[in-house]
Amino acid sequence: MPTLRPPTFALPLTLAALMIGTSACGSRVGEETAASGESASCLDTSGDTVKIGLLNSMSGTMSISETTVRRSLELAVEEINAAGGVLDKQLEVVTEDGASEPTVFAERATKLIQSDCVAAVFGGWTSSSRKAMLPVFEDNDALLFYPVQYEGLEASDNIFYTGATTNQQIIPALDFLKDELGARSLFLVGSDYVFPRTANAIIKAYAEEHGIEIVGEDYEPLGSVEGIPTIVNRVQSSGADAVFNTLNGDSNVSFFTQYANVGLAADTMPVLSVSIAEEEVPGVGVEELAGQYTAWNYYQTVESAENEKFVAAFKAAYGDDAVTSDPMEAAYTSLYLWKGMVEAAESFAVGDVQDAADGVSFDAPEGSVTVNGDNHHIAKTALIGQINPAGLIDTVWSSGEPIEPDPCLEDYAWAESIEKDQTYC
Amino acid sequence: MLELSGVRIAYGRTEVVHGVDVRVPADGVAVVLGHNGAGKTTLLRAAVGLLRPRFGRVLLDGEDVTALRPYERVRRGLAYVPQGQQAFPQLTASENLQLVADGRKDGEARTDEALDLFPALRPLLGRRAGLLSGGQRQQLAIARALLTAPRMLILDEPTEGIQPSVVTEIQEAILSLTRRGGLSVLLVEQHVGFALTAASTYYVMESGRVSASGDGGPASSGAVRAAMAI
Amino acid sequence: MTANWGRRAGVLGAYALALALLFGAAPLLLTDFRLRLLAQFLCLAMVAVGIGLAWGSGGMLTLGQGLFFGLGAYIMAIHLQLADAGPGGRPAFMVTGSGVPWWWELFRSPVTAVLGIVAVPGLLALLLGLGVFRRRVKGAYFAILSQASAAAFALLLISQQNSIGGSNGLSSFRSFFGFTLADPVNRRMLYFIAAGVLVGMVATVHQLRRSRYGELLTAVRDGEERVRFLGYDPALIKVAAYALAAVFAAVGGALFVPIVGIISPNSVGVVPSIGFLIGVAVGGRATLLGPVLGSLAVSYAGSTLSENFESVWIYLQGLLFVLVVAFLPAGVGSMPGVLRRWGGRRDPAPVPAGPALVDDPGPASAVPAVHTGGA
Amino acid sequence: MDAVLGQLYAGISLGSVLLLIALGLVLTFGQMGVINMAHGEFLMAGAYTAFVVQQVFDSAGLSLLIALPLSFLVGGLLGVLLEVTLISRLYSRPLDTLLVTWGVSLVLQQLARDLFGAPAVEVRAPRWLQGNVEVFGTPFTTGRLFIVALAVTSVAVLSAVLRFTALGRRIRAVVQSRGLAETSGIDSRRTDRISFFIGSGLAGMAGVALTLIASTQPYMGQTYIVDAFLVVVAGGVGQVRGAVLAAFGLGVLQAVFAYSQSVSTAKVLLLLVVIAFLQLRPQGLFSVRTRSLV
Amino acid sequence: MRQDYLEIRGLRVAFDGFVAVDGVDMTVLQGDLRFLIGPNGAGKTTLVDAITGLTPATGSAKFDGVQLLGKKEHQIARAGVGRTFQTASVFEQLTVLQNLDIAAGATRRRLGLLRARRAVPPSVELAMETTGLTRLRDRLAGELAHGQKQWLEIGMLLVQNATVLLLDEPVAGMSADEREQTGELLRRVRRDHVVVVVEHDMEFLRAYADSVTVLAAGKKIAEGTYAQVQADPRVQEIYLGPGHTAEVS
Repeated sequence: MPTLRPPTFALPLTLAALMIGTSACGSRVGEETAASGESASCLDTSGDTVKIGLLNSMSGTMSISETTVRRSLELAVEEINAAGGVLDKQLEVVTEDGASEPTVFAERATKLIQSDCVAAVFGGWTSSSRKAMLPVFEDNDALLFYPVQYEGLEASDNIFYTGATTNQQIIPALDFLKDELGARSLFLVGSDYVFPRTANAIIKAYAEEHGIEIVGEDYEPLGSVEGIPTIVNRVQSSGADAVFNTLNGDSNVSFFTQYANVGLAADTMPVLSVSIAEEEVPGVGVEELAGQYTAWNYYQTVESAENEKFVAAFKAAYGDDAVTSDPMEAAYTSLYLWKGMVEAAESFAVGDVQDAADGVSFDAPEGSVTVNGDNHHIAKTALIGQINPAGLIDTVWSSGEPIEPDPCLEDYAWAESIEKDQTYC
Repeated sequence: MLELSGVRIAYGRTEVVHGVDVRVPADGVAVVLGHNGAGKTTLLRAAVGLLRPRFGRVLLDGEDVTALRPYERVRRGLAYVPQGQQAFPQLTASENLQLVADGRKDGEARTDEALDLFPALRPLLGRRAGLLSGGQRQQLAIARALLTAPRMLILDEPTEGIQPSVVTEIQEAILSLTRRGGLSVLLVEQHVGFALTAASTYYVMESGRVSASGDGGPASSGAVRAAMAI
Repeated sequence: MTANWGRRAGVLGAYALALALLFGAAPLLLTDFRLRLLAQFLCLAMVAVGIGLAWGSGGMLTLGQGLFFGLGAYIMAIHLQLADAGPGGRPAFMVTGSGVPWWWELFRSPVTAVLGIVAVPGLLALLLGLGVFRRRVKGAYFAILSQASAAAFALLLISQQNSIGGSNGLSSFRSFFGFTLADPVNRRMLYFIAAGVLVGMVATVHQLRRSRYGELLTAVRDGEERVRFLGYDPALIKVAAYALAAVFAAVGGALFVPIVGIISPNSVGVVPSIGFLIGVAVGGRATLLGPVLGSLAVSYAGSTLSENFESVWIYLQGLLFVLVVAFLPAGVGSMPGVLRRWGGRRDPAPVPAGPALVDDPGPASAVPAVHTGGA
Repeated sequence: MDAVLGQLYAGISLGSVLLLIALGLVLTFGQMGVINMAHGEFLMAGAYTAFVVQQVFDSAGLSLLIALPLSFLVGGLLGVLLEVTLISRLYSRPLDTLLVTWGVSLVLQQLARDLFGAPAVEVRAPRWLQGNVEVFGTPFTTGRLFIVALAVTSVAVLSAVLRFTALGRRIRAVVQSRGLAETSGIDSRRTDRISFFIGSGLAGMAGVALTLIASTQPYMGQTYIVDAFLVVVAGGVGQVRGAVLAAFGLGVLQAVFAYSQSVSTAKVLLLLVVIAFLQLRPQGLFSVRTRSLV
Repeated sequence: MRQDYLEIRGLRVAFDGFVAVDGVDMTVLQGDLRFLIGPNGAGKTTLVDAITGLTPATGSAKFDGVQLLGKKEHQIARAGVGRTFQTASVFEQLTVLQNLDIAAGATRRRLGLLRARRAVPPSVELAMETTGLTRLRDRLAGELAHGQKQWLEIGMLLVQNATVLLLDEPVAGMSADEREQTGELLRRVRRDHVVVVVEHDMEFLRAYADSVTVLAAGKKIAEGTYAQVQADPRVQEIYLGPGHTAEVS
């Protein structure tokens, strides 16, 4: 090709453009950001509706779990709207798909806040999706309600955590294993990601304090099953009193099948799982799971008027086969808690809602829950359950009363050795 | 038996056969002579269906087979022994034959018959074809072609590159086949003498065209040599 | 000569239009959110430019660009984390161990970070490429190997919870080389940088394509053996394009981090690596602008469609792959030509597939082993 | 309990799974050079076949026995459908088959999601495949023994078919020289189609086997596809014995890594070993001089 | 002027037990237009493959005192040995000019590659003239006629600065006119090149060969002028066929 030479001028042009770009730059670190305060919200409360955003993975690997959360969120919206809305405004839902990708969560969260101008966003499941959204909510000064138990050690002003933090799930579970089952040695099995790793760090600190021996620790890559026989071999030869299981998702199928097949059973070496809820039970296999333990704050079998209503409404909406589980209940609850906060603040503005949050409580299906204004978690009752042959979970132990959330484990002396996120703890 | 009419063949944009007519009469033997690169092999490949001519038709026993795939032509009685002693190298000699005999009621009988033609193959049946000598592979190739009970046999330089002792064997086998009747043969050959001994018709190709043609037999040797500029 | 002038004017015009759109219209017309999205797409388009070079011009189907994208992104993320943590500080996420790994310290300085973003993936590609191309591994083997390398990289990241955040990845960046990321003005600046870098990459590829090197690369794609007999070592020619594609991917990854705010193994494994290819295939792998435009279009379509119809996008993505690659291997731009051909006479090859009836391929190895579509 | 024996068994059982999945690819990739990324989804289809059969037949044992041949049929038919509609147009562009079939796999995954829902479904194992057999004090789980047996049987049957039957001869002939096969009266396209049917059918059957040890969900195929191709490539394309060796080699190696290092780094190490191996020996363990893709 | 020559001693190529070239000796001097003939399968192409590094071989093949066997293809090419292929293998997606320019460039400095071509190198200009392709310089090589492609390949060898030219059936498929032009072309280049032509075309051979080497079944069976070779009874028997012997003699 003869003498076309655009790049020779394109290059200087590009450089020039770059220089214009960088010279017109904004604030540097340390300077006060003029913009961040005012960019906060484009929320329009003039009409008789108010928008909220639901952001869950409707596609990709996480959609298995997150679609159920979406359903209970939608159920709560319907109920609230039917009962007159929030501050006399009907809720208008904007839904987005997080596609099981943290980057998509961040992108869609930005869209919900900046383009759709929602009053609050409800959703997220994996820690990575929450971590991806966190800066978005902080930078835009918006609100996220996150409905899943997680590894703790975080407390952003812009997130309300309505699932359990570690001292409402892991620590009660350990207490149960130690006191009720008399376990003196544990084997830790988990998927290889942040929640199991953090949970196990906490468990190890706890074990050291209480004279429990950790006889093994193994991680299976998320979504993989290839290492399961090795893990089960190790578990079997470890002679542990019990197994603490933080495996997530499909790895559980392989784990429990193999576990049962090599002859291990709940009465000889019980497994306590913190990521298996009612909706996962059929996929893993009721036969393999029956008799094993779980730790949550809610089960479908919880006996309360609120729960009866919740389960009935859910079944009415999604069929008799539909089951309810802890994250679904926490999501359902999160909407009511937001409603409570808004009504206490008599305002949809983020700052007002944050200020009014402390002490807001709700008679949730799991029992009464109360928002802690300092760390934005909620006080919840811990329940240890045992999986029954019908695939539901029966409560076998309860903390009796709601446990105050302590995401940074400040009240546990033995937890000092654990490294914590300096930003929040 | 076989008729190629107005056949033009191109590789990509380059036409290499420019309108060729070749006829093989029933029970006849036609030979195509010519230098390398003249388009002989290309023409044969079109005749068996490995190439599709750009224009022109291929008739087998009066039926237009231009659009048929090679195996369909084989089932209509066309057999082909390609250039270069080709066999399935990882299959044993016997598998090479059985492959074709499979599903034929007369498979066993025909295998025997073909092996009678090349008795040297019998002790080698268990050996992988890739390990046979060129001459043995060529015999195997002809035997394999005969198993399909052809009425029309196409041979592409059957004695090229084969040790002289075996050449004679193969030539004799071909001659015996042509004399048996019921089989028409199209032969590409560089050995003019042998070619003309076998042929009832000859064609000389040059640069993708037929430059001369006529009746076979040793008498036409002079004309052929002149046409081929030997 | 007039034809040349016409073409030259056309090219100039195209560049001018692109610059006007990128630097003028987009920042003026788009909201902050859309602009951020566009910036994100531009980063992905950088990967596509590289793939266009390696695959389109060079015939190397790289199914593992996530590896290089991830390397660039993680190096940038490590630098940003350290910068946020302040001198001697430790990033917030490292909750279950103590101390910062030594290799993090390499990227504490902005200079080494920027160098690392270019050098680490570049050198790795050089090593991998030389190993593979020297042994004349090509075609499907190369594709599968590169795919396996992306898979291994993603697994490695996931297994390193404490040093690089495991499956959570790295996120929550506050600043970018001293500029607060929360400030919309700085976000705009990021967009301009991404746009500028992308234009620079396109210009580089343009220059390469018309250079002697570009001709040589095409020659290697179409006849590697032949090039060898001309006295060149094709491995070197290929590895250069492969490494450059790796660097482009890495730079795209590095800019992706401050723009999107997170990098996690989800963005670097097998699936996203193949995802990078859709845009390139749709736009036309062997053209200059095809990969960029295709990538932008696919990103945009993915974002809008999945906003509205969740599962439809997956179907569409799958069908796009099928239809474009199977029926329009030269990209959507080739549609008119293909339609014309379909309208005309079609002559299917009589022997269905693959190898011809030649036992000794001999110089047939000089015939392209891989069909890469029209130029 | 003998830990070494236990680990060896773990390795062999993983090797069997890999082998079952890769065996089909040996045919399709080896014979036709088709890089079928949707192979994993045929596996998924096989697993869902088992699920559907179980809805009809109550007895888990009976339904497993019905599901095995049926899944072969389902996988095979899907394969033939793919071959006829798309792949047959792409034989001259092997790399493009990779991309096209990737697109197909996306569609099939989403289709499975829309048909069966995103959550994993339960496929119950029959009573006789639960529990274990003790050998030298080491429990050999019967479910995995069944998979080992199925893999060994499949290899044996496939090898026998390839070696001793007319179909096998045709398949091998087409692999070695397509043109020569055609002119020997073999319909090479039909042979391709049959190969594709068998190869894809094997994937479907592997899917049923997987339901015994892993979850049945729309994305299950993707988990294995890269590994399966590595097995085929490492074994030498088109080589059954190579695939057998590579699959068991990789399985045992994974078990060794998992035991000596940790499960989570085992996979990374394994992939790195394979990549390094293929750099040293790009033709794989075994190679024949055919027109392969190298 | 120093005379370059190609010297082959005891060259042997074996595949899987099959010996394709079996101990061939051959010396070709500059200025000697050498033809290599023999029936199909005689090992002609394999011999060329071995010299150019495509096939591993034992024995010796030296040019300019440099042992070629064991070197990689591109190193052999850089040592001054160039070849063409039976089926013209030019880069179809590139123009004539680009094809030649690439061939001329193996020894260019690396960084120079990154620039576009500003002017046509004189050697390329010359090669286009020599091969008569100047008019077609901007045509895609894929669009050329068969003969033109062959000339382009020869042109590529010329600009490649190869001193040894190994041509595999350069006139196959050419018309009489084209053959003649090719022959003249070869005559022109033989003066400063060592030229070996693998060819079947007897007429072409007779018209242009200075000397002929005959191979059969991997062995050299005769060597000499056309007349000498033609008169050799073994050549007549093996190459021209048994039926031929009587009439010619």
